Parts: sequence; structure tokens; C-alpha cells
Amino acid sequence: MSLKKTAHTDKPFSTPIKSITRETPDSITIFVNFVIDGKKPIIKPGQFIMVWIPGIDEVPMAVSYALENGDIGFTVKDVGEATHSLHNLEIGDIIGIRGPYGNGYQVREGYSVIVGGGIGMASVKLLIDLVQKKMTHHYSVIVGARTKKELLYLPELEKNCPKSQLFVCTDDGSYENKGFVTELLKEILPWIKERSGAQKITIYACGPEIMLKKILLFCNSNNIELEASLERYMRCGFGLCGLCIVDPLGIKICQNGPVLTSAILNELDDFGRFHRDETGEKIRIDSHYE
Amino acid sequence: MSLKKTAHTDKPFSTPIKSITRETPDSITIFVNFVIDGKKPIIKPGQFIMVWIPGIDEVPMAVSYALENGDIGFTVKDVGEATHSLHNLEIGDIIGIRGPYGNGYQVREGYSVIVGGGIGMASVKLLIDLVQKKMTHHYSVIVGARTKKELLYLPELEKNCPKSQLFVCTDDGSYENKGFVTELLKEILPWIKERSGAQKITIYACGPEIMLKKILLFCNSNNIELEASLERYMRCGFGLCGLCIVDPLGIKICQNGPVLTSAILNELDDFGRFHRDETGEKIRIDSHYE
Amino acid sequence: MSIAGLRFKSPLILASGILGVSPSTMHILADYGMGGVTTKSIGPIKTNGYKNPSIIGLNNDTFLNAVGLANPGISAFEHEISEIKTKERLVVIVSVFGRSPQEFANVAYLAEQAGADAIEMNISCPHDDVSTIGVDPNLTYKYVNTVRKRISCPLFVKLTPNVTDITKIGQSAEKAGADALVAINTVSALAIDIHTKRPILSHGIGGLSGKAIKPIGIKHVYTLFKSVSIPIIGCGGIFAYEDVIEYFFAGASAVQLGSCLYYGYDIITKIHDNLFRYMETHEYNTISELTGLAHTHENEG
Amino acid sequence: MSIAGLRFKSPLILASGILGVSPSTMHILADYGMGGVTTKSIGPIKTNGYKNPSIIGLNNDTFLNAVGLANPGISAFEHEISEIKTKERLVVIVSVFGRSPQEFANVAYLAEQAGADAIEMNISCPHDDVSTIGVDPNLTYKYVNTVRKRISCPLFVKLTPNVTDITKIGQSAEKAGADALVAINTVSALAIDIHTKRPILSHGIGGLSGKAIKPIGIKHVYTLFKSVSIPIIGCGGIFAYEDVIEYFFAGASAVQLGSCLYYGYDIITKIHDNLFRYMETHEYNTISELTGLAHTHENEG
Ligand SMILES: Cc1cc2nc3c(=O)[nH]c(=O)nc-3n(C[C@H](O)[C@H](O)[C@H](O)COP(=O)(O)OP(=O)(O)OC[C@H]3O[C@@H](n4cnc5c(N)ncnc54)[C@H](O)[C@@H]3O)c2cc1C
Ligand SMILES: Cc1cc2nc3c(=O)[nH]c(=O)nc-3n(C[C@H](O)[C@H](O)[C@H](O)COP(=O)(O)OP(=O)(O)OC[C@H]3O[C@@H](n4cnc5c(N)ncnc54)[C@H](O)[C@@H]3O)c2cc1C
Ligand SMILES: Cc1cc2nc3c(=O)[nH]c(=O)nc-3n(C[C@H](O)[C@H](O)[C@H](O)COP(=O)(O)O)c2cc1C
Ligand SMILES: Cc1cc2nc3c(=O)[nH]c(=O)nc-3n(C[C@H](O)[C@H](O)[C@H](O)COP(=O)(O)O)c2cc1C
Ligand code: FES
Ligand code: FES
Repeated sequence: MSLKKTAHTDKPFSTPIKSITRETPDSITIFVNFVIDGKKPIIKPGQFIMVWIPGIDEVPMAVSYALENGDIGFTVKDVGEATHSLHNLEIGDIIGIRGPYGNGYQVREGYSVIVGGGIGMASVKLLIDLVQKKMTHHYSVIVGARTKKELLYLPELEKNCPKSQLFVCTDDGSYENKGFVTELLKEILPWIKERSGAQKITIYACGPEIMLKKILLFCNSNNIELEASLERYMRCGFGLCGLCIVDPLGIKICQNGPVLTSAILNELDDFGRFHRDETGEKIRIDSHYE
Repeated sequence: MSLKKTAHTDKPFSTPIKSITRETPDSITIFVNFVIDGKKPIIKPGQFIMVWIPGIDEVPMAVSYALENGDIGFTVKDVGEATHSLHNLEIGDIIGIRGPYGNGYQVREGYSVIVGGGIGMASVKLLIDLVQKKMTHHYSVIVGARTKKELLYLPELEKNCPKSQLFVCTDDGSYENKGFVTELLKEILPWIKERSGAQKITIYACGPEIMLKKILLFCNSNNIELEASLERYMRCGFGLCGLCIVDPLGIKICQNGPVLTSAILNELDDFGRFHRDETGEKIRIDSHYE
Repeated sequence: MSIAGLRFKSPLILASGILGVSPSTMHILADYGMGGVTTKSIGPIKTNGYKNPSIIGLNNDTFLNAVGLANPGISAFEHEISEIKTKERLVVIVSVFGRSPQEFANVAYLAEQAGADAIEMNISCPHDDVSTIGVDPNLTYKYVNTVRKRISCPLFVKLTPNVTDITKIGQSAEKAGADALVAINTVSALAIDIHTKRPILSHGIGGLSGKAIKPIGIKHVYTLFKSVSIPIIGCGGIFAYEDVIEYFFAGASAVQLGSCLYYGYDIITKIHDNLFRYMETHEYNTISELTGLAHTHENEG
Repeated sequence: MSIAGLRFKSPLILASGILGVSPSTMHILADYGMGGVTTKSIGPIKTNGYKNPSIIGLNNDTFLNAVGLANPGISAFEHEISEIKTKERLVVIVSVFGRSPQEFANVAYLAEQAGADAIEMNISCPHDDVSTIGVDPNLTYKYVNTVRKRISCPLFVKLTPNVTDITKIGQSAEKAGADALVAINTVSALAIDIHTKRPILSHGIGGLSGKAIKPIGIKHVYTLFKSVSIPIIGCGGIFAYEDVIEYFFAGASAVQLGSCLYYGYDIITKIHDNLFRYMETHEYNTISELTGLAHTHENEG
């Protein structure tokens, strides 16, 4: 009846950085080993970890790589103090990892459209890997970013994704389609419907909340199911502090999310409008989320 | 490398008395259910439990019955305050059980001679059950007591044990052989040797320490292996208080015992001579143990 | 069940600092079985609290936190109180703190005005200055008495276990006019990461909650029960209905649940339903019949 | 490693009250890796202690005990001390208590005469009268100073965590002449059986030991390290070499092992070997290089 403990650990597991990959001018992927007492973590696409940067801060990060040997990778965009200091770390430096937390995406029967906007790609990365491994699964991937240089995982995607299933758009048109992912979505909808045939379509998306909100409206009017991953301020990551709660359903983004379905998103007054800061005060979602 | 936790519980598990069987004028067997959170205890012959009599005391007792449904039984001789109040309990009264503790008897290949003196029979009772279940196992049972009325489990033994394998002796000769079990042992040794053929003989024994000491000497001079169960004052039952330690090997009767082999018994200066009282003071073994 | 005249539909109350402040969450908790909710501790002004890591898990359902009384401040919080109050039959307890007796009293007063059914004074957070109050019987008297005079709703005082003698503090609070005591707040503790050689929490020392502290909480409720006559609300390490009953037998009239929310909202219903099944089976009609039963056998064995 | 001039071949020391008094056991413990052993607390006369249940396990390697300072009395114990002393390179610490400063001093004196390498004063057992000493800085000073004047071997003072401010007690002990502090003794706690509605231990309240109290012990060692200059021996909830290192980083110069002996003698060797492997790998030559390292980052982030 009650939730089971799913975290590999709730105490930061100290582990040295094994490697660092530069992804874009302001994003890197950091790899660490997350094997504890010989046990490998079990990570579902869309789950996140809390990353402790000793002496600085602890912040949530989606898991974007989960390797066979228990190594995991997460992709960090340099946006503030914590993320900036992560960018300044070197191989061998120790960080603390706990988790994984959250529900993750529920891979459903049917046709999947996976959408990542900006750093949001980090959250859907393992999902893309998964649908690609399931050879029978039909999917398309839409990657969006402000500009070409900011497109995440592009080389890997172009290698592993059949050209006809991969769509790229940039706000400034510096690569492939110009415009927002929502515009692209609208444009290719007939094509997706054709490819999906009689199958049910689900969109899996992560990106700025304003983008997710637009995708939700799009899904609602086209009778498409949505699974979207949200961000909220997090202290605990495991359901105690309550800062990540979205009203009025009392949904804890860390535990009941970060991935929410259309059914729930449609009920959430807060979605796209409010979040709580670290004091618990309700704040209008600012431009950071847009 | 280190010991594993084997106790079903270390916190007294409160459980109502299900039934009480009178065994002898001063011994009864108390049955309780010991299933915790749906899990049945795993009990090896020779292991013991700590029995809490709320408001009175907590004392060690050998497990003499372990049923399929998770019920266990222990046989109590009325010798002092704690055991007396156990005798005064009724069906439905609640007592607390923790354990099982100790190593138990190691059933070895070969021919088994199982010896119980007085209330010592309670400790070997499950062992007798076990060898009887293993149809291929060759064994004899020797039961001793001061007088006929004090012979434990006699009806059950006479029912399950082939007549030729069961020996009974009483100090006062009121039933079958007159004399001590050690005398009987000496007497039947040739017969046992014959029956055991080329097999190695092991004696499993529990009873007054003076009897065990005599059996050890007998075993030593006849090249027979001994497994004997000892009694010492116990607070914890799980290796912390140190009151049950026998010198000079630092053997904890609760953890490394209560069953000790000849090899160890021969090294123990304390065996048959000293125990420690509840203060830890070393005391010459008094008549209670004889 | 009732405490200080407040009727609770269930003796389970949300502990302060858990799931914070969202009104809709408070309502949901009531639906899952809570009879009351305590808000996170609110102070006179918005406070950011300590940096992360501020809450971590240790092994076996035990947690360490030093949030630093992060809170939006009473003025931003007033309308949330009113909103929480819209739920019928849910007792709303607002936890308050301040840097002086007057500040405490002001926040309490504003919270009462906003609709709080009861005020809980947090004089016990081990990783904050307020802890200097709750370890001193005289300061406790002064602070509690000042708040008492300012508000008319029931006043609860939450005690810290990090004292030599909790009964002295409890008695001071009682004398100063507290209507009930809450015991216990978290136990002062520290976890050091041996690889980085640093305390893990950004604040260093924090407060231990969860399973490890239950026997400590039970002890404090037990000794308080002998020394005060106002009701005691037990808190610390409750994860199952058996723990609740243990607190009742020790002397509690109600309990607060905190760390067990790690297991989601469902655990409330589970504890609630099992508790009421227990009461039925054992033919108890009210919680008060259970309160303090472990004291019956005091001078035996 | 050395403390107060005593050389220990290993920083692992048996905690008082565990495995009691048997000399041969003490020798065996040394073979398994203990550098020192502390005897159970010895008083002026034979004491039976409390009835059973006096030691039980709770969940997750946590224990509750109220043995009541059962001990054979110093006169019956003198020859056991001499016998324990026959082991080469094993530091023998005799834990003592008494009902007055003079009684304490007498027992300590006799223990020293019998061969004790050091005396540990138990002013901290939570379920006995001696606990009234260890919660009061003045009494602590008086008792420690009286014993200090009577003996010439090193004097350790064992502190209780059940106080508002352990540093005050530690500083008093230091001023009174203690050569080292031991922290912590057990944490005051209670377990009630809900079926019989009784405290389980015959004495009711007991002392919590084992895993649950490690974060509490670490905290006390950490705060003591900031406030005294004599060495601190860490104790409480050590079950693995990582725990030992955590105590060192918090400020301990050695550690005592108690409840982990639940897992038999082998656990000592395991902790010992892993600890020395850690030292080698990290190129530390002495324990003192580890002591207090967690204090380096004090005033950052
Ligand atoms: C479930 C989840 C998954 C995420 N995955 C990724 C990822 O894969 N890659 C990535 O680069 N970023 C991810 N983020 C966002 C990331 O946590 C923030 O960018 C980071 O915390 C910013 O910290 P800062 O100190 O660098 O910036 P600040 O200047 O401190 O803050 C910038 C923004 O980040 C937010 N933030 C700061 N601390 C936290 C916190 N503890 N919890 C949540 N938000 C915080 C602030 O509210 C602010 O909106 C994720 C967030 C969540 C909630
Ligand atoms: C491993 C083991 C298994 C035992 N199995 C049985 C059994 O199956 N049936 C049975 O009737 N008896 C058994 N005993 C003995 C039983 O524990 C004692 O008879 C009982 O404790 C006596 O308590 P009392 O208060 O009735 O008598 P008391 O008058 O208090 O004492 C009588 C004797 O029992 C000893 N004793 C008292 N308390 C303890 C204690 N906590 N631990 C050990 N000895 C104690 C005393 O030292 C004294 O020698 C066993 C003992 C041990 C160590
Ligand atoms: C994350 C967290 C935050 C807390 N914040 C507060 C607080 O603001 N005010 C307060 O009085 N207690 C606070 N507490 C203490 C709890 O209310 C409760 O007393 C403690 O956690 C023990 O109960 P538990 O074991 O059920 O969690 C907090 C506890 C936790 C775990
Ligand atoms: C059964 C038992 C008996 C104890 N007896 C004493 C004692 O006599 N004197 C003392 O100073 N401490 C005594 N203690 C406390 C321990 O020495 C130690 O401080 C405490 O158990 C914490 O360490 P641990 O968690 O490693 O067990 C006892 C502890 C236990 C479990
Ligand atoms: S992050 Fe604390 S409840 Fe979600
Ligand atoms: S009974 Fe306590 S160590 Fe054996």
C-alpha cells in the first residue's frame, strides 16, 4: 500500500568524478561510479539524483547516462553558483550522490514522441536510449534549443536515431527547423499520425515550463497523452520538506513526479504559474523557467 | 567472516500462552506462537530462547518443541522465582520470547547417543526428533532422572523410539535401570560399539554439569566425540554482557555455545568448577549444578 | 479525541516542518487520516534557512536535517493559514518562533488572527538559536508566558530532547500557561562524510528524526507524564500504529507524524486504520483510556 | 597511538560493561585486535544490579540496557585486574564508580594498586545515580578532582550525552585533572511492550547503544573537540571501520567498541584490518593525523 524505499541511498555517496564530457558551450556531462557495497543502482528514465558539491550546495539533476558497470552520468547547465562550481570540478574531485528519486517516465504501448527543450534533453535522454533498445518500439525524437551550439547530445542522436525519426529545431534557425518545438510539433503532427497508424500517441517532454504548458494544450486539443517532467526547488528529494509540492493536488514533484501525466497536469493550477522558493513562499514562475 | 544475526528477534515478542502440558510433578511444557510479521522462526536443536515473565524476570530456556505452524514449546522445571511464576501462568497469559540463541547441536555422520539428565532432556528433545525423522540415522537415547516421576517425555519417547534404542535409568531405581546415566553408559558401551559398527560415535548430552564432566571423561577414555550443552547465568543471550563466559577460552555460552565439543570442553578450566553470578563474580559451581 | 478543548477527528497530527505550508497538501493529509496539521515554523520575517544539503537520510529510516527555520515569514503566510482553515474538522496548528518573547507573541497573534486553531511554540529546534530557550526553564517560562498573554487560542509548547532534564522545562511551560506539550523535537546529531572529511549538512550539526529516536521520544513522554498535568503530544520515530500505541501508553494524548511521510501519504491511512482496528478489537472507546497505561506497573518487579 | 602517555598497539578499545570481567576474554580480545580493554564499572561493594530483562535488542543493531552497575565489587575484582594485566602490550582501563567522591577515589586507588594502566570514571550511566554527577559541571569537578589526587595513573572520564551542554562537563573534567574524555555513554531511552503495557526492561528506563546513537556520539565528540585540549575517546554505534574514521575526523584519538560485539570477536579484526588498510592506502602514519580533520572546513559554505 505505502511507497517502498526505492533510493539506492539517501545519504550522499561520495564518489570521485571519473570523466567529464563537454556537451555544449554551457553544458557538460559528469560521470561517476554509483555502486554501493557492490550493488549497482537501478535507474528508470526520468529519475533524478541529488548532487552534493561539498562546501557549496546540493542540487537535483536528471540521470542522463546509466552504464552497465554502475557508472552514471548527469548533464549540467551552468546557470548559477552550484552548477557553475560543478563546471569547475576536475576528474578525481569528489561529489556526493543520493537517489535515484522520483517516478520516471512510464513507457506506454503505442507511438512515442520524445521532446527535449534545452537542458530538458537530459531528463529524456535515458528514455530515448530505452525506446531505441526496444527494437519494436515506434518513436520520434524532437530536440530543441535556442541555437545550434546548445543542442544537446546531437552527435549521439544523429548516430543512433534513424534520420526520419529525428527532428531538430532552433529558436534562431541556426540548425534545421527554425522556431519552437511546439510549432514543429504542430507542423509534423499529420506525419506522426500517419506513422503511428492506429497506435495511441504519447508525448514525453522536458524543458522550460512554458514549453511544457504549450505542449499540454497541444496534447489536449489533439487527444494525445502527455508525460512531462517538471522542476521545483528541492531540499530533500524524498518527500519530507514539501517545497516541491504543486497545488492543488498536493503532488510532490520529488516523489509523485517529476513526471506528471496530462490528467494531472490539467488539474494543476500551479503548472506554468507558481512554484515555491526555498522558504516555501509561493512565487510566480519567472523567466528562468521560460 | 563475522557472525550473522540469527535471532528471529532480540526484542521480547509478546505472545499469549496457547497450551500447557504437565510433564512431571515439577515440570511443564509451555506452548506459544512465535511467528513474527508472518515469518516463522528457524530453530536448531539445542538452541534456546529468553523467556520474559512480565514483572518478574527473564530466563533462558531450551526450545523443546518447534511445530510446523511456528508454535514453539519449552519445558520448565520449577526451581526458583522465575520458573515458579511460569508454573503459575495460565493459557492466554502473555509472555515475551526472544531468540533463538546459541549454536545448537551439530548432527554428525555416524552413530548418535543422546543423553538427557533431568531437565537436561529439554535441550536434546528436538535433537531426538531430528534423528528420528532422518530414517537412516542410527541412534540410541538415554534418559535419566532422580526418580520415575521425574523422567521427561517418557510416553512420547516410548512411542517413537524402538525399544532396543531407548535406555532409561533412575537414581533410585524406581524405573528400569538403577543408577546414574554415566554408569549406564559404561555398561552399554560394548553394545553401542557393536550396533554402531565401524561408524564414529558421538554423544550428545545435557544435564547437571557434574554429569557432563563425567561423560567427558568417559568420552575421552573411549575415543568418543562429545557435544554437551552447558548452562550459565545469562543477561543478554547475544554476546554482550559477558556473564556466560567460560575461561580460559573466552567462550560465550550464549553465542559460541551452549553446545560445546570435547575438544573445547577439555580446554576449559571452568567446566564443572566455576561459573559467574549476575555480578560477574566467579563462583564455585554449587550443588544446584549437581 | 480532544486536547485543550480542540476536537480532533483523529489523534494523528502532522509534525511541524514536514510538507511545509501548502494548503492543498494540508487538506489532502486530512483526507488520508490526519486529525490536525502543524505548519512549518513561521517567524516574523522571511528566512532562507541553510543551504543544501539540509535534509539527508541515514540508514534505517532515520533522517538528519538542518533546514534553519526557512520560512516565508508570517505576513506572506497569513493567507495560507486562512486557506488551510477552509477544511472542515481539520485542526490547524501554526508553529511559530521569534528572536524575543515579543516577536514570538506577535507572530502567534497574527497566526491566531489568520485562523490558527492552536499555536505551537518552537523553542526546541536544535540547529537554531531558539534552542537556547527550550533548554532553560526560566527562559521557557518567560517566552511561553508572553505568548500566553497575547493569544486566546490553545497554546502548545514543543520541547527539545537535548536537555539534562526535560521535566523541568515541561513544568515551566505548564506553569507559564501552556495547554499541551509536544515531545520531542529532533535529537542533536552529526554525520561526517569520511571521503571529503566534511560534515554533510551545510550547517554541520543537525537534528535526528525517524526510527532511531523513537525510544528517546518514548522516554521523554514517559517522564513528562509523571511531572505535568497538561496533555502531551508524542512525536519522534512513528512509522506504524504500534508506535502510536507505545506513545499513548507512555503518556501521550495524541501524536505527531514526521519522517514516516517518506513513505508517502498512504502510510497515514495505514496507521490510522490499524489504530482504529486495534481500539475496536480491544474495546477502547477513546484514546484517553490508553494514555499513560504503562505507568500502572510502576513499582513492581 | 598513545593517550596520556599510554601506548596502545591499536586504537580500538573495549567499552565498559561489554563482555564484563573475564581476564581470558580480555586477552582474547587483544588477540583479535583490541589495543585496550575497559572493564565493566566496578564499585566499592558487590552489587546485583537490576533484574532481567536488563539487555534487549531493538531493531537495526540497536540495544537497550539497564544492568544497574551489577559488579562483583573491587575487592573480589582485584585479582582479576592483575590477571588481565598479564597480557603484554594490552592497556587495561578499569572503569570505576562510587556513591561519593571518596568512594570513587578508593575504588580507583585499589584498581590502580591491582595494576590498572588507567582509570575510567563512570559518571554517566543513565539508569543509575552516578548520572547525577555527570550532568553537573560542579559535581563533575569535585568527583574528578578527588580521584585525580588519589591516583597517579592516567584518568579518563566518561561523559553522558543526556545533558544540555556536554562541553561544560568536559571542560570541568579537564580542569579537574582528567587526562582524556570518553564520549559517549548510552542515551537515555525507553521501550514499552504494547501487549503487556509495560516497560520491557525491569528497570524501565535504560540506555540506548548501537547504530542508532552513532550520529549523537559523533556530534558530542565534534563539539568537545572544539572545547577541550585533552584527547577524546569516541564511543557509540561503531560497527565498521568507516565509523571509526568518522569518529577520528570528528575529533577522537581512539575509540571504544561495545554493541558491535553482538557480531562476535571477528568483527574486531575486521574493523582493525580495514582501518589499517585505509591508513596505508591514504598514507597516514598515525591516528593523530586523522583526529579532528572535519574541523578544517569550519567556516565555509
Ligand atoms: C527534478 C529536477 C531535475 C533537474 N535536472 C537537471 C539536469 O539534468 N541538468 C541541469 O543542468 N539542471 C537540472 N535541474 C535544474 C537544476 O537543479 C538547477 O539548475 C540548479 O539547482 C541550479 O542551481 P545553481 O546554484 O547553479 O543556480 P541558482 O542561481 O541557485 O538557481 C537557478 C535556478 O535553479 C533553481 N534551483 C536552485 N537550487 C535548486 C534546488 N535545490 N532544487 C531545485 N531547483 C533549484 C533555482 O530555484 C533557480 O530557479 C533539475 C531540477 C530538477 C528539479
Ligand atoms: C542455555 C540454557 C538453557 C536452559 N534451558 C532450560 C530448560 O529448558 N528448562 C528449564 O527448566 N531450565 C532451563 N535452564 C535453566 C533456567 O534458566 C533456570 O532454571 C532459571 O533461570 C531459574 O530461574 P529461577 O528464578 O526460577 O531460579 P533462581 O532461584 O533465580 O535460580 C536458580 C538457578 O538458576 C540460575 N539462573 C537464574 N537466572 C538465570 C539466568 N538469567 N540465566 C541463567 N541461569 C539463571 C541461577 O543462577 C541459579 O543457579 C536453562 C539455562 C540455560 C543457560
Ligand atoms: C525536514 C524536517 C524539518 C523540520 N522542521 C521543523 C520545524 O520547522 N519546526 C519544528 O518544531 N520541528 C521541525 N522538525 C521536527 C519534527 O517536527 C519532529 O519533531 C521530528 O522530526 C521528530 O519526528 P519524526 O521522527 O516523526 O520525524 C523537522 C523535522 C524534519 C525531518
Ligand atoms: C550491556 C551494556 C552494559 C554497559 N555497561 C556499562 C558500564 O558498566 N559502564 C559504562 O561506563 N558504560 C557501560 N555501557 C555503555 C558502553 O560502554 C558504551 O558507552 C555504549 O554502549 C555505547 O557504545 P556502543 O554503541 O558501541 O555500544 C554498557 C553498554 C551496554 C550495551
Ligand atoms: S523535495 Fe522535499 S518534498 Fe519534494
Ligand atoms: S548471556 Fe550475555 S554474553 Fe552471553
